[in-house]
Amino acid sequence: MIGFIQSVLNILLLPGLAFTLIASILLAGIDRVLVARMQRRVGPPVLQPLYDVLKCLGKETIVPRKANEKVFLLAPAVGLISVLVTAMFLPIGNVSAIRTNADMIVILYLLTLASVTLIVGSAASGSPFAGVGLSREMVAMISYELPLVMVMLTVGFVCGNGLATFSLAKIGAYQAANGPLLLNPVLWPAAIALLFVIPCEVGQQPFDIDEAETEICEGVLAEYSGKPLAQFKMMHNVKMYVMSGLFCALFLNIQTGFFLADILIYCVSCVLVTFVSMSVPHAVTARFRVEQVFKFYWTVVTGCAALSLILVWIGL
Amino acid sequence: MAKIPYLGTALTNLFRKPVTIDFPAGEAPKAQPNYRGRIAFDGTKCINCGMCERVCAPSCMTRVAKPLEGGEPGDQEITFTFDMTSCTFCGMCADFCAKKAITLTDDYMMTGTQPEDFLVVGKVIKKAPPKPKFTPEQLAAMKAAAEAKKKAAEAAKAAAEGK
Amino acid sequence: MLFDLDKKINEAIDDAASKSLWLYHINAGSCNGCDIEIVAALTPRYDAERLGCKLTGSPRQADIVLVSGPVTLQSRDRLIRTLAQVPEPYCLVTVGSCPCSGNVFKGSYAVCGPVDKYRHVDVSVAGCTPKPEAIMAGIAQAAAILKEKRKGMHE
Amino acid sequence: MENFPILAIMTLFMGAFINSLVGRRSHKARVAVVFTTMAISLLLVVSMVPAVMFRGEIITYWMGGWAPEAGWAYGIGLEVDALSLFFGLIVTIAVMVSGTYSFTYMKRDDSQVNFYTLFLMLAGSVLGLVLSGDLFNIFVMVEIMTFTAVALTAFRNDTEGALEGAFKYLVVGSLGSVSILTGTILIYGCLHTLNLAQIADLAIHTRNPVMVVAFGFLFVGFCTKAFMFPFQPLAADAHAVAPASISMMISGVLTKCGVYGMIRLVYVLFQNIGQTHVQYLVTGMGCLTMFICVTMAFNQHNFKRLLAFHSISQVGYVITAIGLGTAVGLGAGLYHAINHTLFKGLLFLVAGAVQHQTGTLDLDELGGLSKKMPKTTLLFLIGAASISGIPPFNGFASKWMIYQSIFSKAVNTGNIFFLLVCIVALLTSVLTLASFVKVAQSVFFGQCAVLCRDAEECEKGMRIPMWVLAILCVVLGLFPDQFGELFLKPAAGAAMGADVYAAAMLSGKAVTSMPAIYGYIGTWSPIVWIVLLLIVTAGMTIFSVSAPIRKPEALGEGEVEDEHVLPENAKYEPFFSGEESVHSHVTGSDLFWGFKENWKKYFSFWHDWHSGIVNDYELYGVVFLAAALIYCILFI
Repeated sequence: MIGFIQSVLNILLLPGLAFTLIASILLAGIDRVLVARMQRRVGPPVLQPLYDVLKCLGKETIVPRKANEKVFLLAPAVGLISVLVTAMFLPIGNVSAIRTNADMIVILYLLTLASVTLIVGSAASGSPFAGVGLSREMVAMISYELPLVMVMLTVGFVCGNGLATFSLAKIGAYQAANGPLLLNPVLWPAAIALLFVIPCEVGQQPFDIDEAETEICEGVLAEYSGKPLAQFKMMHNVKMYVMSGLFCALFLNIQTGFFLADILIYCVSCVLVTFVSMSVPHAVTARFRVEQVFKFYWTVVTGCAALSLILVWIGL
Repeated sequence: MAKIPYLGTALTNLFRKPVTIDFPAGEAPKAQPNYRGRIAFDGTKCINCGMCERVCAPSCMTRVAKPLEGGEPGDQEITFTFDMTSCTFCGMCADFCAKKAITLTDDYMMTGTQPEDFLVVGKVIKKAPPKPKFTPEQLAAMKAAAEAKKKAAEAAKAAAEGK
Repeated sequence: MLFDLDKKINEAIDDAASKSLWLYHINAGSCNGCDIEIVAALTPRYDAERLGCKLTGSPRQADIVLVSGPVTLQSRDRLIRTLAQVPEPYCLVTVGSCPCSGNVFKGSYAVCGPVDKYRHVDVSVAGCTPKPEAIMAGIAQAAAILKEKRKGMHE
Repeated sequence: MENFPILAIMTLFMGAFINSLVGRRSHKARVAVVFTTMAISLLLVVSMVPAVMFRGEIITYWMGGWAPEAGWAYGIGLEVDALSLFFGLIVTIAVMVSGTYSFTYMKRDDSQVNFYTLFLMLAGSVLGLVLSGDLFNIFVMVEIMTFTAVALTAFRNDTEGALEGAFKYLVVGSLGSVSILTGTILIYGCLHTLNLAQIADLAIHTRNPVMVVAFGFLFVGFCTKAFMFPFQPLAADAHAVAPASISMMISGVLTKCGVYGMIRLVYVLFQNIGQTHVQYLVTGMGCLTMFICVTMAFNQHNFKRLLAFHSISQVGYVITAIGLGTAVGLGAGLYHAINHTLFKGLLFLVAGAVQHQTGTLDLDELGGLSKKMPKTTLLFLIGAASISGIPPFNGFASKWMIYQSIFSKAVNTGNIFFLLVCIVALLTSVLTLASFVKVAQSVFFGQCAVLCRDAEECEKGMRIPMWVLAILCVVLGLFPDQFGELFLKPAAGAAMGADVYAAAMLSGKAVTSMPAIYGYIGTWSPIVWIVLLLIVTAGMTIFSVSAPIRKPEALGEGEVEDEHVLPENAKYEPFFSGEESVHSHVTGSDLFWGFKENWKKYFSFWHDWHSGIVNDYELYGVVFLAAALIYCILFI
């Protein structure tokens, strides 16, 4: 029974729901402040994402005439839930809300599900901007899915010592045994590849070709207002937290003895990953064109991922 | 990889003070010298010649003349209203005002919700011109007397030359 | 609801309504003087993001609609249509003197009068290109009005 | 229980002939005859399941009582082990569903009697092929199947390209039949027997080149029947013109016969799946087909042609999984085979419903059907979600098992070839998702096209079969472990245990052994349900906030959806950056510009390769036959 309560508490509070929501809002806020500071301006208050989401909740929801109303309103809810459930799988130290022995594949599919709900929602909104936006989102998905899978295979293969594992618990145990994987030079290209994948997966500035305000008027979210928009914005924030959490789980899983230190290290490393992978590109480069994103991911990033896969394969 | 542009400056900016002015919290910074902002109208200098109204492109100024209550019958109280929302702040009125009654201050904070917030109103008191000492009839009479005297003088001079 | 939780949530949302202002800019035939001033307000020196401002691409996500330009004949229908597509509660802020009165173009056959004819203007910022600080002051004023509007919605 | 197999096959054939007698009188008589025959055969096959599947027995039946004498099998035998019954189940379920669907779908066509006669003969021949234990009997059933399928493809000969598609299918299909026949003749020449069990016994010992050539011929023959790499344009042309229920039969059932033949050939007859070169051949073929067909499907303009290419690429998945040679791989392949029949059948029936209502299948002309046909849209979403492997549906479960089996095979053997196969498999699933997003956007969502203005929901008679398939898709997706235990393990065991198969046939009863398939991990533990519940309730409390949802009032009857809306009341018009919203539906063909831009050369090469000329396809077939034979001679 205690085990049951323990796992329910795990889900509800710590690595689960409450922690995810707070962490994702703070992480998104810190990201915006860092980008602002890099442009030498003061930047919004750290809780700005919370205000954005609350304000959107308060606004009126307009369902356009050409939209398919049920799918239009349901898609954001499914997207948010799928991303929140993904966050359940991420371990802090070695404690994670839900534990299966094939976490990575579930995470991969739930992230795909989140992108698919974004696509189906925008398809249902019946606006031409959304049509173009969803095709760009699909191209982005095709481009980052390949390197993401290769990195997961590499890490799974390294930590499996023999039989490849997809479970984050085993990866955590392996890293606890012989140091976080980031120190292992063979895996540096894989880490770089994952760092490149994160901004495109989340839809952050240089790669947010699906919600490009200037080109296609908020593309995918052109017709969204009010509560569905709040859910999509919240999904964007939680995805940012999930992807940096995934990087920490795969490469930076430092497990000290007691839990509080783990949490602190986890938060600091999440902020660091967000800074390196999302804030710096946002402040430094402009938005990519559609086929540039595709060409960039399938040549440079896949090259890095393949390099480390081959190195690991040869048995280094 | 090609050198990523601005990466160096971006990272060093992190540790430098942001350049943002703390305006909504602090007070607004002063505008540059001789900035053409809100119009200031000095009613005492104005002689109501109307040059500013003629020269104003968006015709943002209206003049209303009303007889002054307390003054003598001929006095006028002219109210100038400058509508800031239709002014282009070109400063033509200030240049052409002979008496330099209109000046453009450097107050640029012109926001408001009602139209009244944008009106600059000035009053000009115009004294009636002094009443002439003689009424027109008296003038006619005086003129007629002057003619008569001149004619009498010429008649006398003609008589004198005749002698 | 239990110990008036929904009242607390509504108060939090009213407060958030004045802290997260998404701007949507409509150029109703302006000479682009005010447009670059609006964008200048987002640059590091003035940084409207401190008030929570962010330029959005679609009117469906707008809280504050900035209109610049004297509503030319061509842009009249488009202005009305776009304003109809913005969800309540939102504020209309006119930037520069053209939208308020048509400035030097007043009375021309191609100018369809001030924006006030089509929808009540909440805040207007005068100046032929108002300075970015003036625009930010206008936005701050609009934020306060937005809070009242949002409170009015759920009373 | 003995003669259930022959009864099941005979009822279908007898039903075909009775229908041609009785069916002329009235539609009701026709429906009665056809439905009862299908129901009886389904019942017979299902009643065999407890014996064969759960207890592992093997039912053997000798036609005409010609039992084997002195170890030599003279007569034609039917042998039903778990593998045959598994495919038997697939066949009968698909036949049942597409039969009931075509009752309403074919109502407007004339000469329906011939349709149902051919349909029942197709069903009978396919069931016969799957249950038969004799190689020549398999060839006879293949012939009947091919000819009935060709006739049914060209059934609606008024549609443009129907006769041409059927002709192409006949010509290139006969190449496959000829190669199966030559293979059978060569084996008979060598081993003097046609009985599968006896061949299985003798084939291991006789290692002469004639057997290798026979293997090559049979391999190419079954590749043709499963429309593998060089033969996939065949399927695309045939599907695009066939009526929907027949397309479902072709893609759902005929391809499975090719897969069944491949499994029998490689696991039971020659038992040479152990050699890595055979694994390379089979997995390579599967991988090649998978990738090429999904990229070809990517820029199709016809709904059914796109579905056809997808069905071939999913069959490529199945063949890849089978080529691994491990029990897990075979189990995953079989699981994906039945899932593919279910969701592909569902998608074809949805395509049929769309064609039935709007009259066209061109992706560029359709649009916005979700408002007119909401139920069909929901069915389409279930089918599309299962084929692209979205979690709760069955596609996800079987694709996951396939990835795990490929990846563990790659790790165990340390062979880089299988790692590339795994990456190609994952990439193909993303491209499948991409093309179904394209179909969803251009057919169901987006703005309503001119053609779809007056389309309304299809009749209930068509929707019931679709709901049966959709429910099966969901059920199989939610309980993969239980399904694996009950069906996959015995089927894989039967395929792996060739000696048991031979012993049962020749010398009486034997029980199939159960290999260890570590199942897919059930994440549906109670904790997951609590999480979902809590998140939903949290969501509800947030939504209690008072913010109205404004919807345009529904159109009164008689009012038509007017394009020109005054600027004042444009609140519910889509945002068009101020302009009046004209009809501008983003169709499928101009999506994914970024992706196609980079791969221009690749796409144009394959576009020319599918030239549509029969002798090109025949040429590809013969070249492939030659290459396969050379490969077999060199390596096996």
